[in-house]
Amino acid sequence: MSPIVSWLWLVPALPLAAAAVLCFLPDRLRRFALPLAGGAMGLGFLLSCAALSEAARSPSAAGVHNFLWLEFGGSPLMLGWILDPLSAAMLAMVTFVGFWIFVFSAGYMAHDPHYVRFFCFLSLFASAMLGVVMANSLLLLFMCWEVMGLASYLLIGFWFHKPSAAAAAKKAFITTRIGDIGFLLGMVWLYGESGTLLFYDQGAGCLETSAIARMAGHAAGAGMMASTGISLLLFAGAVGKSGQIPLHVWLPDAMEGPTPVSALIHAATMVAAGVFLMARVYPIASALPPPPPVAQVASVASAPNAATPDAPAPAASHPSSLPSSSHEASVSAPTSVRSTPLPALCLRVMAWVGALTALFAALTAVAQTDIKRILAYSTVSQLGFMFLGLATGGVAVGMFHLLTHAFFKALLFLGAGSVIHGCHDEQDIRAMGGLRRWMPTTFVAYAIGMMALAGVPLFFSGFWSKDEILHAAALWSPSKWPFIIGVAAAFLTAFYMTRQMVYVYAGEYRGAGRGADGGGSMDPHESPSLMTIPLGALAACAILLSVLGTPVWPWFHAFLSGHAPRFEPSISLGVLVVMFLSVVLTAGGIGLGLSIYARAPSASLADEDPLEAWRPGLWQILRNRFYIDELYESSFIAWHAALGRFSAWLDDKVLGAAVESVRLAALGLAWAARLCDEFAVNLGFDEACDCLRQAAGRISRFHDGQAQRYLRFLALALSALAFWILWK
Amino acid sequence: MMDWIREFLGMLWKTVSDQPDPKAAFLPLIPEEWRSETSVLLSIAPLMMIFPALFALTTVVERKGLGRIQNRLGPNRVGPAGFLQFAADGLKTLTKEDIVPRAADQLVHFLAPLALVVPVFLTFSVLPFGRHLVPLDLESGLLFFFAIGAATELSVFMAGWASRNKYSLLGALRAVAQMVSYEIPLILSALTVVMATGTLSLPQIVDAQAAGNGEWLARWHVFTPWGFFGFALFLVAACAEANRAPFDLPEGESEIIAGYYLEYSGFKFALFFLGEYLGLFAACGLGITLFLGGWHAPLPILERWIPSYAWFFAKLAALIGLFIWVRGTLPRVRMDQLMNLAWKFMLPLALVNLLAVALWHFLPNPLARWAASSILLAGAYVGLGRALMPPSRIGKRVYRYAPQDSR
Amino acid sequence: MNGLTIILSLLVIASALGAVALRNLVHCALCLMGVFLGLAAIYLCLDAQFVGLVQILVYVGAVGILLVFAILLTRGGGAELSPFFSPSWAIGAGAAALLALIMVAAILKTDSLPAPDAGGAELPTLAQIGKRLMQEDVIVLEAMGLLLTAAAVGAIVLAMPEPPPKKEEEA
Amino acid sequence: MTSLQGFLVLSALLFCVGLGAVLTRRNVILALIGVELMLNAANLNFIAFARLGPHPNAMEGWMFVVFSIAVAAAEAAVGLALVIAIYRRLRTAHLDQMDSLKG
Repeated sequence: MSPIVSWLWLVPALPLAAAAVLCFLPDRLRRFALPLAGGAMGLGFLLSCAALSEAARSPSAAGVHNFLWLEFGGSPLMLGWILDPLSAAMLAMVTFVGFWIFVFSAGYMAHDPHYVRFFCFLSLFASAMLGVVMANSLLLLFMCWEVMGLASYLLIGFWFHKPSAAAAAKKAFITTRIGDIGFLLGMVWLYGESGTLLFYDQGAGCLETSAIARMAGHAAGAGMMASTGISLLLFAGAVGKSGQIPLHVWLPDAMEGPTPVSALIHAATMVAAGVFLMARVYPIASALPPPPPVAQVASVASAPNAATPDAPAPAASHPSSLPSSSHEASVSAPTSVRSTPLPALCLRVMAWVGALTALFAALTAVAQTDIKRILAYSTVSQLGFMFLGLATGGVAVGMFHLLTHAFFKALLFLGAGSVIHGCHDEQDIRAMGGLRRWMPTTFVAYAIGMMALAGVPLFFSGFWSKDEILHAAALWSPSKWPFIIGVAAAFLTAFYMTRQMVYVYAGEYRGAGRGADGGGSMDPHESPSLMTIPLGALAACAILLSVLGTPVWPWFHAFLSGHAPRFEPSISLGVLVVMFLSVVLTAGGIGLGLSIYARAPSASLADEDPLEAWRPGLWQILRNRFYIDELYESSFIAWHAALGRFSAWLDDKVLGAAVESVRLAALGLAWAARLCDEFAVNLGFDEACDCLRQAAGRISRFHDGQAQRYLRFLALALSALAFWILWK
Repeated sequence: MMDWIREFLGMLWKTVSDQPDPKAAFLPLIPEEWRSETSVLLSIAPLMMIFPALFALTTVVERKGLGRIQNRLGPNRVGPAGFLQFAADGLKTLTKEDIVPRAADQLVHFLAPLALVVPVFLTFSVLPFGRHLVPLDLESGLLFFFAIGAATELSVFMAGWASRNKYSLLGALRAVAQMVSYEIPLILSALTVVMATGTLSLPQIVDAQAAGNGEWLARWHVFTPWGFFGFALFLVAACAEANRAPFDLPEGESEIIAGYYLEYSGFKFALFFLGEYLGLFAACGLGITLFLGGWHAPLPILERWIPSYAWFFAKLAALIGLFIWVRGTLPRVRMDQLMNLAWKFMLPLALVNLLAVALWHFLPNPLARWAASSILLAGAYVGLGRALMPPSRIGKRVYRYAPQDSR
Repeated sequence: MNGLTIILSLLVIASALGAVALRNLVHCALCLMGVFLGLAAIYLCLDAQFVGLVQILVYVGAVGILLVFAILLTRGGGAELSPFFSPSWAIGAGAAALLALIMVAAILKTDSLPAPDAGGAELPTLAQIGKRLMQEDVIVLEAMGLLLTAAAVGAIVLAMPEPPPKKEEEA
Repeated sequence: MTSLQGFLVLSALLFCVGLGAVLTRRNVILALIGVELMLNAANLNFIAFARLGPHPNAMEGWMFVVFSIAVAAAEAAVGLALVIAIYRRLRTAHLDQMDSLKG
């Protein structure tokens, strides 16, 4: 184990320490907040780079450091951290993006009275996120996961004096809790199955072959293996955290928090933690039951196209291995492991959920007018893409999109923050316009981010990562529908981003008349360099990252799967087809967007959207996010409220009546007791007291306070005693 | 008869020449039934002669010494250079009228001087004056000394109360309070020597201070840190016990005229005077015994040529000279200063001194015990002194009423 | 009992009677000192040197002084005008005399007193007493020190002048 | 009469004289003087038995007297302080006037 592994704990510990210090930093020392938090992140980034180079040198050997946390009776509970390609890449991404977002925040939040608190929360969040990334124990991961949820809650509700922010924070917290119940149950089940929560522990970890085989071979009922159940429960947690259908409702509302928070937590890192979790537990999620005895295989294999989860298959986790195996549909040779490679149930669920979320969120984004909400739905959509990629193409595909998305979505959010800042806290894109002239730097950076997101070919990282996902989906054997849905979502992505660009940056400035109650110039202005430099850094990454994942030189895939990258000048036909398709899609989406919106840019705030004019009904549905919130409101929440009302009624009328009757009974008893007391006990007692007092009065005459008189009696008694003793 | 005279002279010679057991040859001549009484008488008589004579001499020397200090002549008329002044004074007091106030408590008024002088004479009986001159070798001689010394307080009270005079009573109460207060540091400082030597017997304490074999310097206790401090404390406390300046508040002529012997005259007054001085001598003798090596010479060689009692009386004379010097030099303290000095300064210092002597006893290394007890005592002295020093209010002189620019 | 101790005993009894019967409190206290000194002399005669000297040091030097101070502080120095025996004192005197009679009679009559040592037993030396105090009885000695300290502090607190009463109490 | 009996008689008489003082005198200080006399009588008993008993080399009697003297000193200090405090409050030192505890 290299020394960097044993020092890896410093990466989350530094932001944690910074948070602890910031917690007590008085406001007059606010100038030290950024150096503290940013310095901790910068140091963490340097350490992460060292770790990344270490991991890149030997990608196949994961460094693990486990230690005993506490013991329950006889069973030890171990925690630990891990340095493998996955965690190394995530560490570098989180620290890098985090660092630049910290810098950006210093400019964005400069005038906030709770500046120091903000950095304290941010550092706490960063520490928890880093902990999630490098955890080698599901328990440690869960703990950091929950701390992350707490930090998210605190930051969404950072402006808690706004009722909407407070409500959004609460909503985010509660909604993710629903998923976390699944996570917790899955974790407990996993512990019960494998006896450990460590991922890798020299062959004894729960992600290593023996435990996987055990779990995959253990039927849990309802036709599922234990591994399937566990991974589905863990996926529930991921759904909650990553805002997938049906738990996506909190993520758009979370935009009530400050924009750097949206960039860091609700675009780049925390929401991706769900994807990361599934990537981490991918061995469980993709585990298939062991092959049945050979004699049975022959009988089962005779039934073609039977969707038997018992059928063995190699872990088809790499796109490069897919083309060779995908078209060998049915083979009857009983000796080798041949059949339709139907993936594990969990992967199928993931693929469907991801694809549906991608399309649904993209549709919703089309009809939004809040700049951050559009980006939020876009995030949901892209997270769906990631799950789709993870399910169909394996860890590398999903994770690559996660990384590229982190950079360009952070860039987009920061750009949006810059725009909001420049437009004096205006968030409605209809009130913007023409900002290209006012904010050129922001415009360029935003455009790069937008093209990366939309998948403009060749130079932008988003193109390559999304292309891989589509490719993997196209080759997915169980169904072609996720691919089709993904294509539609990709098209819509290009469309709504174009719409947003046009609204914000083209045409004339439409916000001049709004909110001009205060004095001074209400013209938009470019943001300070403290905010534009992070934009530049992230934009550079959004472009440069594409180098790592092209089909020609798939360094990232090789890195994650643990072998040396090799140069592949020849690209297979399937890849080219999909690439061409996505170029067409992007061009179509952008072109459609331009043709609708750029030809006649809306001149005033009150103009209705062209799409609204075209199909008002559909527009209303999209605009109201398919009425999902309302659906929840009228179903779950209404049921809940009804249950609450029933409980209140029960408490008030049934239990309350019982209590009341007890009270009345007690009152009656007390009354009787008082009567007894007053007329039976007291009279007798008074009489006794009187007797006693009179007697005492008589006796007390002997007690006249004359000490010598007492002593004389004592002396006489002593004499008598002496006499009796001596002459008895 | 000739035997008697010869043996008596021989006894005197043995005493003077520092030989052991001077009475051994003389006592067998006495009839059996009178022998022990004679022995006692032979021991007491020199004390009864020598110390009153020393008192007489001291009065003259003190008056002359004070005169020199105050830049005047002092007594110079009676006898050669005025040295017979004491005889004139003695005759005067003997022939003066003995006045007893009518309201006084006659009996107590009469008993008070006796109650002072008798215990003071008793205290001399345990002091070792020379190598073989110990009138009463008690096992607990030191305790005897303090017990008898404590009885003098009662006589002072008796004198002050029996006179039926408010100045007398005030003086007596002041004196008693002062003596009770200073008895504590006195006893505690003497206790250090008891802790170091492990005995209450005064001759044994003196023996403990003899020079060891081949040592050129005697082991007086005053040569140790705790002994030095103890001796200083002892001297101050003894000075206060004897009601001498600067602690002579009970007499305070300017305030209460003469304190508790205001109403005494003639020979009773002379007895008080005698008692005070004898008390001082006894305290000095105890100090010499405890700290200054008793009758030992500072250098053991000298003991061979000069008799031991000469050393004792030389030290006594030196201490008396010191007290005369102090009386001529220091002004009288105030009552609160007196009490503060006793309870807040000397008592803690004496307790620390006990700690120091314990350290001295238990540390084997001579250097270490020197250093430890010195540092302890110096620290306590400096710390207590600083803590008790009243805040200094010395500033530039301000003329409140004179015009500032009276040029 | 030799002649000296008989004389001392008579002196002690006389002083004790004086201490309880004299009118003037200071005379009583001085007589009490006589008792203490006489007892100390008796102790010395009984070879109890240490105890005798401690008796003088503590009783005459400390308790006696305390007594006369207390007498003066309670204005008891002069002759008392009011009756100095409490009412119905005869009962008390009678009880004391009766007790004295019984006890003296019992002492003279009894024959169960232990026989004195035939002689030859070593009396404890001062060094032995010191070792005993510092080794076997050291706990008792420490307790005694604690008791004396507590008594001194308590006496100071008790005898301290009370603060002047507050205005509300006067009203 | 043996010498031990003589001292015991002296002790008994001393005790009863002290008791008489406590029982008859009005002044509190006299009562305290009586208490001291009684304590001294007890001490004399200890000394007499220790010296004239069968074991003159045992030290218990001596020890008892030493501690008893210390206790007596403490008793006298507290007792006299109480007397002074009471005198300050009641302006009297007479026992028959200190009767505020009467029933």
